Amino acid sequence: MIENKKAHKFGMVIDLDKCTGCGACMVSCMAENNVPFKEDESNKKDSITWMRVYRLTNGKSFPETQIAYIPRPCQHCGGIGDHGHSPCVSVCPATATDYGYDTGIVSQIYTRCFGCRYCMGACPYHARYFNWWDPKWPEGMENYLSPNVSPRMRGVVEKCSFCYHRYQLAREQAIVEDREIEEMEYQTACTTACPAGAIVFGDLNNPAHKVHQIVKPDPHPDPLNHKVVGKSRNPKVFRLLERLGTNTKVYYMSDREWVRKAGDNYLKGEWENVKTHHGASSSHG
Amino acid sequence: MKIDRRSFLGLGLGAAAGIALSPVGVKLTDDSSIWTQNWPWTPVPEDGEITYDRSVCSLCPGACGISVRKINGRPVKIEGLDDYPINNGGACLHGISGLQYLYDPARIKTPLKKTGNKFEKISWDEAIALVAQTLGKIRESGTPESLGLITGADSGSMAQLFARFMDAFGSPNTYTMPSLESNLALTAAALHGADRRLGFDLDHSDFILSFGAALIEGWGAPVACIQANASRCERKAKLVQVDYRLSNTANTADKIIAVKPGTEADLALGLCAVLLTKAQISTGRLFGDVNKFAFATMVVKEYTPAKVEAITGVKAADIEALAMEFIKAKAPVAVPGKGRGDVGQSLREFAAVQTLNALAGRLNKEGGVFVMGPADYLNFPENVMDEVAEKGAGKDQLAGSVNELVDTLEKNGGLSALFIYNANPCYVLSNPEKVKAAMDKVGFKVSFSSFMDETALRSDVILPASIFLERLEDVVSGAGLAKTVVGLCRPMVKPVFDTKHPGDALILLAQAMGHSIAQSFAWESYDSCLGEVAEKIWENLSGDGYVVIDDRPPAGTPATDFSFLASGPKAAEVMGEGDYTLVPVDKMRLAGGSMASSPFAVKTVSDKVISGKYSVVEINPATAGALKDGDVAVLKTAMGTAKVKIGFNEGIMPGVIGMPRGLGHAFNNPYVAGKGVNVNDLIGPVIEPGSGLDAAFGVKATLSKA
Amino acid sequence: MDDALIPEGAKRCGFPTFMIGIVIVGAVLLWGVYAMFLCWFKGLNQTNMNDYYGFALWIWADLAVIAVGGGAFFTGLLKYIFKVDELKNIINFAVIIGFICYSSALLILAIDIGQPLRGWFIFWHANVHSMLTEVAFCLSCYFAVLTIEFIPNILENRQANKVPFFHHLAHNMHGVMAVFAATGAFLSFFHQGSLGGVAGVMFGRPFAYREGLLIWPWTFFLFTWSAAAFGPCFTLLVTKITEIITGKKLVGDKTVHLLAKISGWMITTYIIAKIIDTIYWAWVTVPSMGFKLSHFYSNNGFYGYWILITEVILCGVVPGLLLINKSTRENPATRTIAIILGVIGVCLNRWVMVLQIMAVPVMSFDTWALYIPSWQEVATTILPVAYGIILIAVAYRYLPVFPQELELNKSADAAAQN
Amino acid sequence: MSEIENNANDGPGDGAHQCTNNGPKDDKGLGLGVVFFMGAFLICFLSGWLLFPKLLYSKKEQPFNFDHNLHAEETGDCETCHFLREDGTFSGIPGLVACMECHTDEPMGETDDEAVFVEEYVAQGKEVPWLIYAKQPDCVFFSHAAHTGADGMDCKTCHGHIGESSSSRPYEENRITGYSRDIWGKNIWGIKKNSWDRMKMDDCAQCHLDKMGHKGYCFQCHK
Amino acid sequence: MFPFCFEWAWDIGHAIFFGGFWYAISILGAGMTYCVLKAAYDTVNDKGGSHH
Repeated sequence: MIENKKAHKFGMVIDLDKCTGCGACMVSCMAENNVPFKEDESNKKDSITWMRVYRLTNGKSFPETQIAYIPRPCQHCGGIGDHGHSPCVSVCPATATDYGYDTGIVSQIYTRCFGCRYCMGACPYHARYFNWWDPKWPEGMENYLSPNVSPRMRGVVEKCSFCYHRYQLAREQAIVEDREIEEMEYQTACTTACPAGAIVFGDLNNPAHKVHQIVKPDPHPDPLNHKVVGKSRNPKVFRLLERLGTNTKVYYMSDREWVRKAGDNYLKGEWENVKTHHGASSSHG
Repeated sequence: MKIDRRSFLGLGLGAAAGIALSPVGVKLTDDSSIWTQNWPWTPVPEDGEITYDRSVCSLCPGACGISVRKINGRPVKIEGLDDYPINNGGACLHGISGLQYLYDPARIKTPLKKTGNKFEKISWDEAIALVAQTLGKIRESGTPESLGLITGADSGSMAQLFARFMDAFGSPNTYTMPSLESNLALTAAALHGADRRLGFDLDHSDFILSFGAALIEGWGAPVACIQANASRCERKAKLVQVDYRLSNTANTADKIIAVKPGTEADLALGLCAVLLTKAQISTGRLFGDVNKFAFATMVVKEYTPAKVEAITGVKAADIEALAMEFIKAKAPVAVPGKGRGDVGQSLREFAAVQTLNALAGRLNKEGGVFVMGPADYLNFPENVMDEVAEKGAGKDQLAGSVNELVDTLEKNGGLSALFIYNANPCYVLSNPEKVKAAMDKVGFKVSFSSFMDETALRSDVILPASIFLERLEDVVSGAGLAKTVVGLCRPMVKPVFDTKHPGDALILLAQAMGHSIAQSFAWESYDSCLGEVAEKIWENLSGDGYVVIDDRPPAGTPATDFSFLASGPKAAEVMGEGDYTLVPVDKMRLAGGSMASSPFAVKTVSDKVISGKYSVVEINPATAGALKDGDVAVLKTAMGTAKVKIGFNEGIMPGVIGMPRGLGHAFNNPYVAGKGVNVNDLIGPVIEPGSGLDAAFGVKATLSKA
Repeated sequence: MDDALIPEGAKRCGFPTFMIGIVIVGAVLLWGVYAMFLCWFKGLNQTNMNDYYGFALWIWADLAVIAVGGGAFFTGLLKYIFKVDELKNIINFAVIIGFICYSSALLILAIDIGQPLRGWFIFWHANVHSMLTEVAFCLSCYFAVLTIEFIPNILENRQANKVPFFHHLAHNMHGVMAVFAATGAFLSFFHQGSLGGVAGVMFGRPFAYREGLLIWPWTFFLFTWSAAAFGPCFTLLVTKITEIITGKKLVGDKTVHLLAKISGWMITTYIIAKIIDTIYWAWVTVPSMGFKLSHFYSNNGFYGYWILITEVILCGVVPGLLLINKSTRENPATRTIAIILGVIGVCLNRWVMVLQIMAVPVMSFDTWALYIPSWQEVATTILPVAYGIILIAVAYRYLPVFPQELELNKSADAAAQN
Repeated sequence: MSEIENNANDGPGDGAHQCTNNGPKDDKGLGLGVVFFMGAFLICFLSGWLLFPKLLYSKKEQPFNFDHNLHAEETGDCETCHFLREDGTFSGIPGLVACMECHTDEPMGETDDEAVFVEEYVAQGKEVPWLIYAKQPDCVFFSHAAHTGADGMDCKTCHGHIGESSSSRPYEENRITGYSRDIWGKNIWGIKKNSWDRMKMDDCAQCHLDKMGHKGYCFQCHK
Repeated sequence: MFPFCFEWAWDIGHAIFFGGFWYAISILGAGMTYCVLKAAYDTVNDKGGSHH
């Protein structure tokens, strides 16, 4: 009964002009998802932060310098043609990660994962993290752990789940009240934490949701690159590495052209074509 | 019967075949993998009923409303409280990681007494008796004024309770740690009269001129300011940032005015001069103001655009244009306070910026600056003061500010006992070595700290305080917010350790001391005390969790006294020699004041800020010389030497190097302490005459490859 | 002391000398075993791998030994299916080398995974779309094939062969070896290929990604081809080393020349395909994702164009040409140079396909990541080498590995006796 | 063929091979090997089947006996005690407070178990540490609301006739995994006859496949 | 890997993959079984040893 409804496609749009790089999303995520920490976390290559905020600059010198902070949760790729063939899901040898066609969320099952790390190699966003160490909390601190997210053991990969447990809880509530989930009932921890209100989360398939209204996802493949679907028809909105065909569900928004350009790789002269192209497929819409 | 090799072979093969044909192999393979899925050393959080409880965060002056998610009463997550008048559901990373403070390895778990160099556990009864006895002797000797108090906050019932104790004891020696709040109060006192607070109505301003204020990096009420900035973006209100490095605030600004560090006051005064000359602001318009003509004459003469250009490095034409843009805006406001605005500030600068607001007619206007009275909602019964108390309390303070107190103590001593509440002067103040030396001159130090921080480590007795999640308290908003909200911080969990509410500790202490002091503290507990003294608003406070005292512009225009600036105070000098000017940099992800960062917060910090055990200093590659990105270098200032890592940053003015504040803690929390250097170790205090503020915004430094 | 076990008529060094050698290499082996146990009991934090370098040194070693171990399947294919009878003189040794390589590869995989006790999930809960699943299945099956191919040789040990059942078993297995070899070739084709596919299917990694045929990226075919091409080089190299150490000629020139010739042609054809693939990748695949070739070879402290040129020209084209040319092939010095270059070339190719992939930044604001292995990784990577030396030493000493040994060393032995 | 005979007399050789070659002269040695083989086989085979399952599980008694039957008769259904909370989450085994809604400080009956309950738990305000037969591992998310609520499934489908039992059977815990034996099932091979004999992922998947046409996605049941 | 494994599906992907796998396994299994049985037979029937 629940399965038969139209599938959701949960996604996110992050306003990079509003993001202040304050880090509240990162911490909210860690606190929500029982992410462990260790004494020295300054080596960012082995520091587990499901939500990571990248800092990039326009490379100019003060006072012309500009910074953009790019919060990067798991991008929940739908893969080429959006058939659920995400870079990581397709390579996992033990089916420890799958693509939920009902939600568009890429799962990660820690008890199934045996730690081959192929998915990490396949993910260009570095959204996947390996538990190199056993998680360890200072004495007593394990008291704050949430039962809604299973703590991970050493030797497995973990990543952002779009706070799937919040969906599960919201769904249980909706079930007993015999109704559908409301937009605001299922929001990720990073979204609710963001003091700048830079993150908007919701169902990309639902025109009533704010995220849909901002992104205006194009239902048709991009005429320039058929691997790409769900491209935004909002000229200020872009995705990371869109041209690889990962078809992510995390969209970014900025007024600044150099920021939008930094979202992908372009050969000389290509950007000029691409930046004006957003409207091209809007005839469909 | 011959048992030979063949028999053993038979035995072995038989056993193997028998096992192979039984479920053992399959089951063990399966179960051993399931064992790895349920390792006993991986915690399994207990499940249960989910409830939400509301409270107020008092980690910083922001005073945000928080919602605490609990499982069977066990707190598991802190989030911003929706519809709370300060933070509207938002939260900052420090507040969200609040639960880490609850179980912090540096928590003080029982009352402690120092014997020799070691702390010894004692009971609460013993601890209270010990402190009461020592203080009793001081009173008996007739010098009650030799008890000092260093406290972090100036508002709310806890501050008043401590003040009441000092009064009842008979000492005027109460000192507040520098904060944005206290700096603004000092500014208001110099310009508008005593007992005033300043609030900046960023939410309604259409032109914010920030003099280095890190509006989205912890200035004032951090979440409220970040939200104000987000709404500013939506409203298309302009932000102009005067700064010498590309802070995140500068980054979000529409325009950056690059100034040499430490010359912000000169720029503000230059803008005032332009307003007085170009914008034809008649000094006569400033009704009731004191010394306005003297100020106008001085500023027009001394701060011509050309002169200001020479000082600040901002082009004269740009100064004029900025002034005109400011005055022409509908609701402009100028905001003082480099970084978070707590330490390294000068009254001259705060006053100059506030004067700009006054000249532009922005006092008590929507979108301007509110000159507000104290949040007057507490009614304490009259204090009972005996003769000793009257005499002692009537004496002069030992010093004008906590910085001056450190000086005085270090040189001459003067206090025989010291209370420290909500403050960590041995870390926060410039030149902590000197602070420690000054502390050592005090015979008996009582700390009410929750954590074994740098100052608690030097105390003689510790009466450990329950943290905000374990206690009831009224929390008043402040810190430059243009509204006054009293929130109720409620215990979310029973004290995890053998700690007490500092209010209860104080009441017990007062009662143990007997006599008039006990009469002044005749409450059963802090909780009953709060209910009584906050009776006026208690019903709403305990019901809604908060009371909005005021959120509209105060009526009328307050008078401004220009005497301080008219006297032509000089800018603080930068100490020492060197090619670079070292400035501390406030980062949102690192707590800078007496509260140390949480493990989560430290984890989020970039490797361009902390790298292993090193602090990374920002330097513009153009002035880095032979130093390369990532090099380990020796940083030398007049105050000290430190090993640091070099981090290239295009976004800092050439010749200026920035060092993150909030690192270099030295106490028992391996997740937070032992990382980087405390920038305060390298910057000497430069005490501003007239305000007692430590105006050292930076220090000259040299860098050489290690 | 162990004379009864040594093949009839063969001359071997004294047992004490032999044991001294074994003990020395055994010490290295134990060092590796110690590191292996550290990784198992303390976890992969013993390595310097990180979230950027999820695959590191020993995965390179894994791919490299599998590539060079390809000599076994290819020689077997030629000998049993294409009936190149001359190769019977080296097939035993090729199988032993293959056995060592594949057992090492499986061991490395068992150390490499974060949860060794769950390793069997790859079979039980197989995701058939993952190249790694294909690798695991085919690798284990092929290892079974190698074991089957190795067994007759073991049973030919002088003592074992006295047992009639063993004698018959060895004989019968020889009889149907063609079936096993065919199955082995089938399995090898897929796992060598899927190892190439592991990198080639990662469409999020433009450096690795290749277009291809159906579900197989071009790297799938290139890996199989290169393993077949360079595997015999490694067999010849190890044979040469064994000959030097034992001081004996073990394989006749005719066999060596034949295998070198086959290898040479395989290398040459492979390298042509590789060059075409590289050109197509550089000019078509990569630009379609917004990258220039130079992106992959600049702005970092290690990976420059040198690695591409070394792999393709110096260690690909050069050995190929040296081995197809009769005079250079039959000249021991140039032949040895060629086979050494070839082995380096294929190892370098695997290095690039494992490690450079991880180092190249993909997001425009990401940076190059380089990594230095920890001693535990180095030790566990050297472990198979030590194990291989010991196994070859034992096999050479006690098994009739080289059918031509007695014949080739008759005169020398006679001379020694005189 | 002298080789074989020599071998046979010398002793060493393969048991299996010798079995097929049982000449009367070496019957003794060979027979012994066979005896040892058979003996070891039988011992290991039987212990693998009979002893191992016993050793694998530890038996723990519940704190005191609980009469489900009696309670079910009193309350009329399962939901009175094992209810869904307002937010849709499942309350599981009732806590002391819930029990005290009916029970008082005084024993309600005269059984020893009632006395234990009152003296050891009610009087001391301690929760009863019940051992949960159906306890799933931490990685599992199971929505009772979705099954008993929306789908109207019967408790019995998964939990069997526990509501009709009048005594608590011992709780059996797998010593290696820590799982309750009810998860894997009583049968050592995990073979089941009734829908409630096992509570493994495969059982969930089977039912989902039957009812929904799909086994479901990982996150549906995992956290 | 087996039809009773959770991930098993009767689809083309599984058919090709496991078809190949079980095919190879059966060949190896059958081959080895043949060799062992034949060797046992040969041993009993005294045919060994004379071939070399």
